[in-house]
Amino acid sequence: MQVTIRLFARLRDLAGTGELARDVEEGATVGAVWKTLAGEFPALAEYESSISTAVNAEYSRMDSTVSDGDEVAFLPPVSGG
Amino acid sequence: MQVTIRLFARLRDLAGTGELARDVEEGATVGAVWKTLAGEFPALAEYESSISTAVNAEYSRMDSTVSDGDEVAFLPPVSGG
Amino acid sequence: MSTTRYRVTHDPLRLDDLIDAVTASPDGDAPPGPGALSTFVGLVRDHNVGRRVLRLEYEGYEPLALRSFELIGQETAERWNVQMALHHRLGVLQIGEASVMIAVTSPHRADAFGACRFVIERIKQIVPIWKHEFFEGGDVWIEGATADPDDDGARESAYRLASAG
Amino acid sequence: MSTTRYRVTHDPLRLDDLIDAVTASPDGDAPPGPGALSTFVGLVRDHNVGRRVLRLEYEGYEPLALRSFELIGQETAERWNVQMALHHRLGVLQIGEASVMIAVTSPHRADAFGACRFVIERIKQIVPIWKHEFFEGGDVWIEGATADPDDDGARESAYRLASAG
Repeated sequence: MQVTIRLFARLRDLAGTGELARDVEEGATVGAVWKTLAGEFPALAEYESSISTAVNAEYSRMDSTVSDGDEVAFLPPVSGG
Repeated sequence: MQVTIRLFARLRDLAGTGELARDVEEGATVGAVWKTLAGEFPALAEYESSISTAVNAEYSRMDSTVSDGDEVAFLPPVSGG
Repeated sequence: MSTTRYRVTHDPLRLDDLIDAVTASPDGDAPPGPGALSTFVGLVRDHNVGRRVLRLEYEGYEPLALRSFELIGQETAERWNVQMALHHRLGVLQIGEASVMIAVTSPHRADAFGACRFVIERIKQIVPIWKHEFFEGGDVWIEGATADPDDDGARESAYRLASAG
Repeated sequence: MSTTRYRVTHDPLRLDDLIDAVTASPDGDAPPGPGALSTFVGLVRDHNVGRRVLRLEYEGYEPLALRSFELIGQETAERWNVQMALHHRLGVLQIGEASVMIAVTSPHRADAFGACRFVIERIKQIVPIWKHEFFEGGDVWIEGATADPDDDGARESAYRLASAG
């Protein structure tokens, strides 16, 4: 199945893109999507302990499972305001 | 010597005027001006413990002395804001 | 652009006038710009202690009110790194109209919030302005605090209320 | 008259839009009117940790930012009797421009101040928006808090900062 991955701020800069489509296994978790991504862009690895994640624009956990067509977002520490 | 007395809010209502000229003795204190006033308008007496006073638009004390031509103001508890 | 910091007026208040006063460079110099703006507006409420309020009439001793604003400005500057503006309206005010406006800028938000809260507390303690409340069935002069700018306890109480973060 | 409570936009922010949103009667009904309005505005500073800042670029995950605003609104309503509006700007901002505006009305000033402070603290904790700082000599993404709306400790810390008076 396929998910859309969204990256923001410095994560977007490091990957060189803010949106990617990737195939993941049925029943994959958000964490598994991250592992795929970090394998492809090793520079992202330093963010593993500080990112937040969202599925379909709702905050999620690394162990949340994703479904076909989901939008999975990885968010570096925020700095709004 | 003569002073101008200014009264505000309910003090003004009780005295029926916001401004009076009164003769007081040389070297009179703000407190003496108040006694004169309270003698003339007994309804003011209830305010003796809660008023503030000012001379020439600067806060003063009851024992401050006044001079000829001074403006002496008596202020009930404030409620601005 | 109006940049009057302290004002007592019978005209309607405009928040933009206060914001202009605290964001304009005070002396044409260019100090580090503010990062935070905190404002407070007091509005005429339609109810007070169970009474249906029809309107308020504000009376003030204008020259002493302006001096009190300056004193509050000094007290604020002793505690916080801020720029402050304070306008108070007098006369007849209808429900929903603004009676007082405060604007404070600072490099940091904690200072802006703290100073703004301090100013409104201090206004209610020492500024010679009085509310005459006209409600359904009567009217009453509202009397709050005996004004005494030298009352250290009152000033400390205002500083305490302002010192959250 | 604009009465949008929560907004993420590339357009300049206008404080009057937020004030309209929190002073308009939510349902045409006439609840007791507010007596207090507290606002907060975040402004782009010309300096940051010793660097001369040239401009900021704000990026956001818009749908999640709006949901975070709604969550903050719920958390605010659980603690205080207030109406709240919150607008955040995205895109290129010059020095002195407003990045965020908050407006809170309440019958009482302590609630208005407290809730307003809570909202800005909570924005910095959980709203998916990022500052890209362009300074003299380079640029850097500012990274603050790891966003986690379920972190009770962070939320309690924001409530504590807001609970002065």
